[in-house]
Amino acid sequence: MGGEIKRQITLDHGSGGLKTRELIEGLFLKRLNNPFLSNLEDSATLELNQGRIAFTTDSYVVDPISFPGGDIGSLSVHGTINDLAMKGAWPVALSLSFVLEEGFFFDELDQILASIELASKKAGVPIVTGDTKVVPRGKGDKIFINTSGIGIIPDGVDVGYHRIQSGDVIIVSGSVGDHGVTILTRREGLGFSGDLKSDTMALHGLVKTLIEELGPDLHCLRDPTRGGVATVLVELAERTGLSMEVDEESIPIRDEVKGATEILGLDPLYIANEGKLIAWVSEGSAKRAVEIMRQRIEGKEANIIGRVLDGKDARVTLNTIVGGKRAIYALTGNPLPRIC
Amino acid sequence: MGGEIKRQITLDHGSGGLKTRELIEGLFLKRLNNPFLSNLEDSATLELNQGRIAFTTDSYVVDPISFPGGDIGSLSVHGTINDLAMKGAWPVALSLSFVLEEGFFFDELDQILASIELASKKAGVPIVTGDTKVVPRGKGDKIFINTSGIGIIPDGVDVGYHRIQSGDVIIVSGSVGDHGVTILTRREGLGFSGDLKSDTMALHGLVKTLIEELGPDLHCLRDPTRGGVATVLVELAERTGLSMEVDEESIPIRDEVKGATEILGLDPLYIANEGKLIAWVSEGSAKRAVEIMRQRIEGKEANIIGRVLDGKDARVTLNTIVGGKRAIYALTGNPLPRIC
Amino acid sequence: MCLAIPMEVIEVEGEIAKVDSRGMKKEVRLDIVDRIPKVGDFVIVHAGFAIHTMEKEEAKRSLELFYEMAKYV
Amino acid sequence: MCLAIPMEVIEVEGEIAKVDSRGMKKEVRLDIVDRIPKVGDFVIVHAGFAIHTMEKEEAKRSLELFYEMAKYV
Amino acid sequence: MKWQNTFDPFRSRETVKGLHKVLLREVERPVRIMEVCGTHTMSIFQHGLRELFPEKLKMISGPGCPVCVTSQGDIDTMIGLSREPNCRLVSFGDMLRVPGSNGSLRDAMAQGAKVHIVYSPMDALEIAKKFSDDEVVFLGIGFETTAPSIAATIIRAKKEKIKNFSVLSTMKLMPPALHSLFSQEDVEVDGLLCPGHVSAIIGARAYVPISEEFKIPCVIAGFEPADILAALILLIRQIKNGESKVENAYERAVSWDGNERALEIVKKVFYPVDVTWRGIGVIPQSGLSIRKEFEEFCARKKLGLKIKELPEPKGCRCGEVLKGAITPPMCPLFKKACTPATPVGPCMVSSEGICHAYYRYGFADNDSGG
Amino acid sequence: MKWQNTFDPFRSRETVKGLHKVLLREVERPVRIMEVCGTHTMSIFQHGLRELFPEKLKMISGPGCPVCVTSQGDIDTMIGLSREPNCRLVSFGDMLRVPGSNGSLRDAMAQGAKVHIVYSPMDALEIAKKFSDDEVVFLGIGFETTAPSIAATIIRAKKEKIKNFSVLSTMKLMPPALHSLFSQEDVEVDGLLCPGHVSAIIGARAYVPISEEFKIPCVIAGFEPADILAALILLIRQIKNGESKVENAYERAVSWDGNERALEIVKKVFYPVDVTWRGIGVIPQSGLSIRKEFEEFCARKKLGLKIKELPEPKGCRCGEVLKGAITPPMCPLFKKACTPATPVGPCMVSSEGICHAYYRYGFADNDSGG
Ligand code: SF4
Ligand code: SF4
Ligand SMILES: [Mg+2]
Ligand SMILES: [Mg+2]
Ligand SMILES: [Mg+2]
Ligand SMILES: [Mg+2]
Ligand SMILES: [Mg+2]
Ligand SMILES: [Mg+2]
Ligand SMILES: [Mg+2]
Ligand SMILES: [Mg+2]
Ligand SMILES: [Mg+2]
Ligand SMILES: [Mg+2]
Repeated sequence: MGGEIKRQITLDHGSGGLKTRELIEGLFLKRLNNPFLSNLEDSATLELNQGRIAFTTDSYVVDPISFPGGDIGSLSVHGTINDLAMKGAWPVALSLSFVLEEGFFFDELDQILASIELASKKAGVPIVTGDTKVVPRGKGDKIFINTSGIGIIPDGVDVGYHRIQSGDVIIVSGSVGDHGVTILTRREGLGFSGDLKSDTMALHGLVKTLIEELGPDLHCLRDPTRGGVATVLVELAERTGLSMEVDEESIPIRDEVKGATEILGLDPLYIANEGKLIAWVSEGSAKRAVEIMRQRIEGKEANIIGRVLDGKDARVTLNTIVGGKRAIYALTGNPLPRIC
Repeated sequence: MGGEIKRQITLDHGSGGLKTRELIEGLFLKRLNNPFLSNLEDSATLELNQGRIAFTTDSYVVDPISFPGGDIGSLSVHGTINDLAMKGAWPVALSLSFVLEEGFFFDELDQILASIELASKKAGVPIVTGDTKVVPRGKGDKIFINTSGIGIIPDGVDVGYHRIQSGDVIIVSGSVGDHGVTILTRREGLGFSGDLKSDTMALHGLVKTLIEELGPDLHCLRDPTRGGVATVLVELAERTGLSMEVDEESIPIRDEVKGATEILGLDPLYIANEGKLIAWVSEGSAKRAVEIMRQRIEGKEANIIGRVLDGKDARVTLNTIVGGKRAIYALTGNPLPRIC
Repeated sequence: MCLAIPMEVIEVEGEIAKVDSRGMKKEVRLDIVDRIPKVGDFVIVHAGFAIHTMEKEEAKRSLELFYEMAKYV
Repeated sequence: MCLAIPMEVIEVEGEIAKVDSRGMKKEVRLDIVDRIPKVGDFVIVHAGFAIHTMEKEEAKRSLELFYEMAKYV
Repeated sequence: MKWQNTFDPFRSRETVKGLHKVLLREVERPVRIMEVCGTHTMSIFQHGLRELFPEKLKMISGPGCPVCVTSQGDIDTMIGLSREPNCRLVSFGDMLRVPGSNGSLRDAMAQGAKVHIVYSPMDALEIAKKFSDDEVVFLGIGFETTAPSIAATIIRAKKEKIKNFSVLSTMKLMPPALHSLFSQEDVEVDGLLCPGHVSAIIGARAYVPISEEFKIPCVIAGFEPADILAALILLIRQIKNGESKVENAYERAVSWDGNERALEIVKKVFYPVDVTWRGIGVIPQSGLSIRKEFEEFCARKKLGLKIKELPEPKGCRCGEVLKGAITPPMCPLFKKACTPATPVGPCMVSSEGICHAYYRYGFADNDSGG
Repeated sequence: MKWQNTFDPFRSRETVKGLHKVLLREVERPVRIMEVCGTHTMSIFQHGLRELFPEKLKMISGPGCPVCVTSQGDIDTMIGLSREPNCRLVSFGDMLRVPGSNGSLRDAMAQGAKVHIVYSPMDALEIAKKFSDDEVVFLGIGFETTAPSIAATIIRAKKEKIKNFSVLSTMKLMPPALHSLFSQEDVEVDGLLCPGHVSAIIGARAYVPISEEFKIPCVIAGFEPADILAALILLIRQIKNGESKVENAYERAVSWDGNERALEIVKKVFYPVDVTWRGIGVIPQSGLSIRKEFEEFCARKKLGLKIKELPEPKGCRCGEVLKGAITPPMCPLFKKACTPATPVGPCMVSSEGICHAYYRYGFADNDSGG
């Protein structure tokens, strides 16, 4: 039994009693303290100006919980901020709820909290309320995180699929597939190595600039997370009834992503991203939109990848590099590596 | 392999692809449809009037997931509504996020959704955004639910521990320990039976009435969930620095709760409630507060249980039935059945 | 030391009795009880086993004794 | 039928070669390859095994062949 | 509603008020009474009876919390066992947070130990059947009250030929402990409140040798407030009269001869051995070991466990507390290093442990235990 | 950056443009060319090459998707095996969603089956070591390309004396299948695009008997767009010239004699047997079974598996599709009852299945496959 004993979460840490308080005060508040949270009230009161607010939720169950470029903590902050930003909302507050597995290490939790702290500070979006539960060993998987978020939608801002129209230009803010391939190649057994990192990143700053600069010419925004770029395109084509086309050669894809997806027989267009957005912009503003994006770190590899067509058959066409065409369809289930 | 095959959740239902959509459209929307949710956008846009809003989150991991009086679904709606109500807020929107274990039955999920639907409709609080993840078998426990909530705090309403003062009367809205004992006695192995039901219930209607009728005489509200009545009292005594006392004989406790806690060597004051509140009310309004509560189903067994003392040593005293006194301390960890 | 609670017997079947305390019902084992109870008796239950059977009258008798004692002021 | 990708050999150690495709590195087994590769060769990798070793020149040659073919319009 | 009608009067204010008046009147000069049984300790604290006792009545808590008297070596053995890969422990809830020299069972669970909490030892057999690949070890703690149920469980295991079940017995016997306690110089007690449910098994008769040898009044008490007050009155009266006899104030549960059926079952499975009590040391013939006939269910033999007796945690004065030599607030660690969330000694962790009761229900930090 | 410089030109617009022009010019009258290999099917769809082909060139997809030709009986055996309590299956991702008569492996997982997805068969040995209480069965699907890696895995398992590992071989051989296919009346094909990686193992020579017996031009192709176009050009030219020889347009990977080392390893572990191909029926000597010397690793023998051949799902016309007799949109279930989310036949589930490719990449609902 030699060596230092690392402290671990026990069921008591989820009891709501002293052990829970010990955890919150000894660990969480050290990292996340702010006037809202230090109350330790179950709800946070927010003084908001009038106007519309956006409200979103996501649970994060990523495995492995830590990976090059981030961890489940930063992911859970960025993901929810991005969901708000995609509505044109300025994120103002996040909630944070943990389901911890009995036996999870304090050290690991603290690392994740550090990463949440950093992400929240960098983004300028406070976590204003939270919750912690512990489940017995074997009834969870180290840590699950839910973040919910509230954002304010500035007056006059209206982005959404209802504003997409024929002629709109489709822009992606950077390279595609980095997050999903990073996760995939870090799983046990595949034995990949390389310099690839998750792209996990908050995009509300980029969105704010786009809104300010493009005004009503910014029609719709989407973060291509689970299901990837392909799934987003298909979904919006179906929802708008409009056809769209994208050019394979204009889609930024890192070499490592190409390498891994070719080996595993996967299509990078179906791989998750966590720091990218797709924007539908009116034709006249498209070039400027790309320029604006490229001036910011979040969008420095932004590119026009396609356009909305006149056709009303809700199809998405990919113009392939070699000059061919094919349809893009929605993802069916989790992409699996294949050998044939 | 005879008999009908029940459909089960697979990993693909969490992929974000067609299988996920199938689940959402085939199951979730049937139950929960409303103009916000049918969008299937990641965030919901809420038109709010100006004013303060409350925002809360809770994850629900209760085992068993279904029990007399409710299930994890109704619990997750009521719990978050109650957290908002305890701030004096009128709940206007909930988020709903699932972490499902691979292999969880559609039927069971549908039952839980039905229960969420009912609870949400009865309470008049819509679920406006959601998320679903699936984790591999053995990495979760059937179903975890996170709900977050937003509520509007009417102008002039100010309830919170900062308003508790000496002389305040402490009121409980009904019998204590029903939920926790129901859960405990339904766990495998204990082999209890009886008519006890969880008290899971939304309390915002009751709170609204109290706010309207009592105005500023309503000082503070708390829902004694994990940790029970005792933990809430100790916490607020510590936070206010004021001493409080409660009278054992005035605390409504059902016979079955007494029976089970005596057998298992537990103290009902430490057992979780899910449809009860504790109110601190100025002395002059206390009797009226109880009358108002008793007129509503949520408070029909309301009772004055104690008072805030002049003492500033932050102690909570229990006046026992037999005429003795003892201190009440905060819960340490999960209450465990004992034999000695 | 040894938490044990009197419970009323509502059913007896072989080595098992169904017992009740304040409406909370439970099955307990009769392996070690001094005398197999009949329905309506109380048993003192410890760790899932009845350890003692008492007739209703006995409980009343001890209460009367205490009342008696209290009079001797 | 049989997804296989050419990868460049960057290390050889016993039955294992470290290979690279577009910066993504992997270890592959050499149990069944026709000829043990040397660093700088390409191997065609299927299901974690190298199934064929090709010298750099071979890849170029087939490309040149296609260029040649394309001229014959 | 019969149950309530029958038993609620034992804890009603009316019943208690009358007995309380008598008690106040009877206590004329300082007396020290030991309640041996942890369930008595709990009941006294929980019902706030300490507030009702006259100042001159000083209650001392004896070694009657089975968790509290379990030796450090036994605790470490249990926790060590929980860390064995193919071991699955079954325990009463009481043992879960007891600190070994290297964490508690609760901590071991977080590290991967498989521990089930049950209300009845018989539940362990179901667990053994369900997890047939594991050795399922029941942690047999308790006194005479619990021993018969564990014996019955072992007999049933034998009948059902369950191969992967065993019991780690640390069970203890009350009369030898009382004998040892009262033989010590530093124990000053005027009367003994005898444990109700132990007595239901061993009978009132079992206290006669003690009352005679040590000239100490003994009254057996139930656990309701009225039971305790009545028994205290009887004790005070004996003390005043210079008597030292055995009286039974819990006749509804305790007979003169005890539960002979249960005693026989215990005798069939166990035999008495010398064992270590925390803070007290080895007491001859005060523990129960499993007989040869049932040794296939003896975890010590089956798993070749060697109990290494270890020094008790530094600074913990449980030993003195258990003998009634000091009250918990007199321990320098009390409420400082030692709290229910971070217990140093087992008296702080068991909910019927005296330090825990003082912490949880007591008012004054320096309560001298009056 | 060498990799990209070397291989990206095979898929660059410039390279393809030139070959495309040649192909357009060469195709003068209608031709039907079969690409046997599913990876060719995938590549053609993925790169949008079908849009580039001249109308007169009709591509037919042959039985070269190992998942698609696995018989219903074999699939049900795999899924049945996954439901055995002490069985742990290891599979390539491809098999996961294939519908058996009673759900897929994915469904069985939800019901509690233990299934691991791997990229290499060798990974199964690590899993066997980790879960030593379970029988770890690798689902050996594939053609000649995959067989050597599975053979090498079995050899290693024997060397490492792994006792809880076995392989359920449903591996198949291409030349007997082609022979059987071209012997059938309803198969009308003018030329054969031969599978690149199977040929890397078996060598170009293996197609000589077929080209000679059936007078059919054979060209071995790689998987890049340029490879495929070049091979098609060579095929068209043979057809025009009335030739029927074997040409190798994938010389960088395929030699005349193939990978003799791999072939020997396969021969050491496996021997050819008659097996059932979905939609085609039993083809003599077209499958691989594990030799007696390695029979401890043969799941069929070790676990006493009896494969019950079952009728294929009602309405599914995979058989005809696999022979090139119809295109997927001609199946009445296509895009209706049968979609990738609810596949009826394996051709819809495997990502290199032809029905799946038509569904996923095709434009017209009634695309006749041109
Ligand atoms: S307070 Fe703690 S350390 Fe002191 S005697 Fe009690 S249990 Fe031991
Ligand atoms: S579309 Fe479906 S049912 Fe029809 S042949 Fe293809 S796989 Fe079979
Ligand atoms: Mg909350
Ligand atoms: Mg996880
Ligand atoms: Mg999201
Ligand atoms: Mg999103
Ligand atoms: Mg909470
Ligand atoms: Mg969201
Ligand atoms: Mg649960
Ligand atoms: Mg709550
Ligand atoms: Mg609350
Ligand atoms: Mg989401």
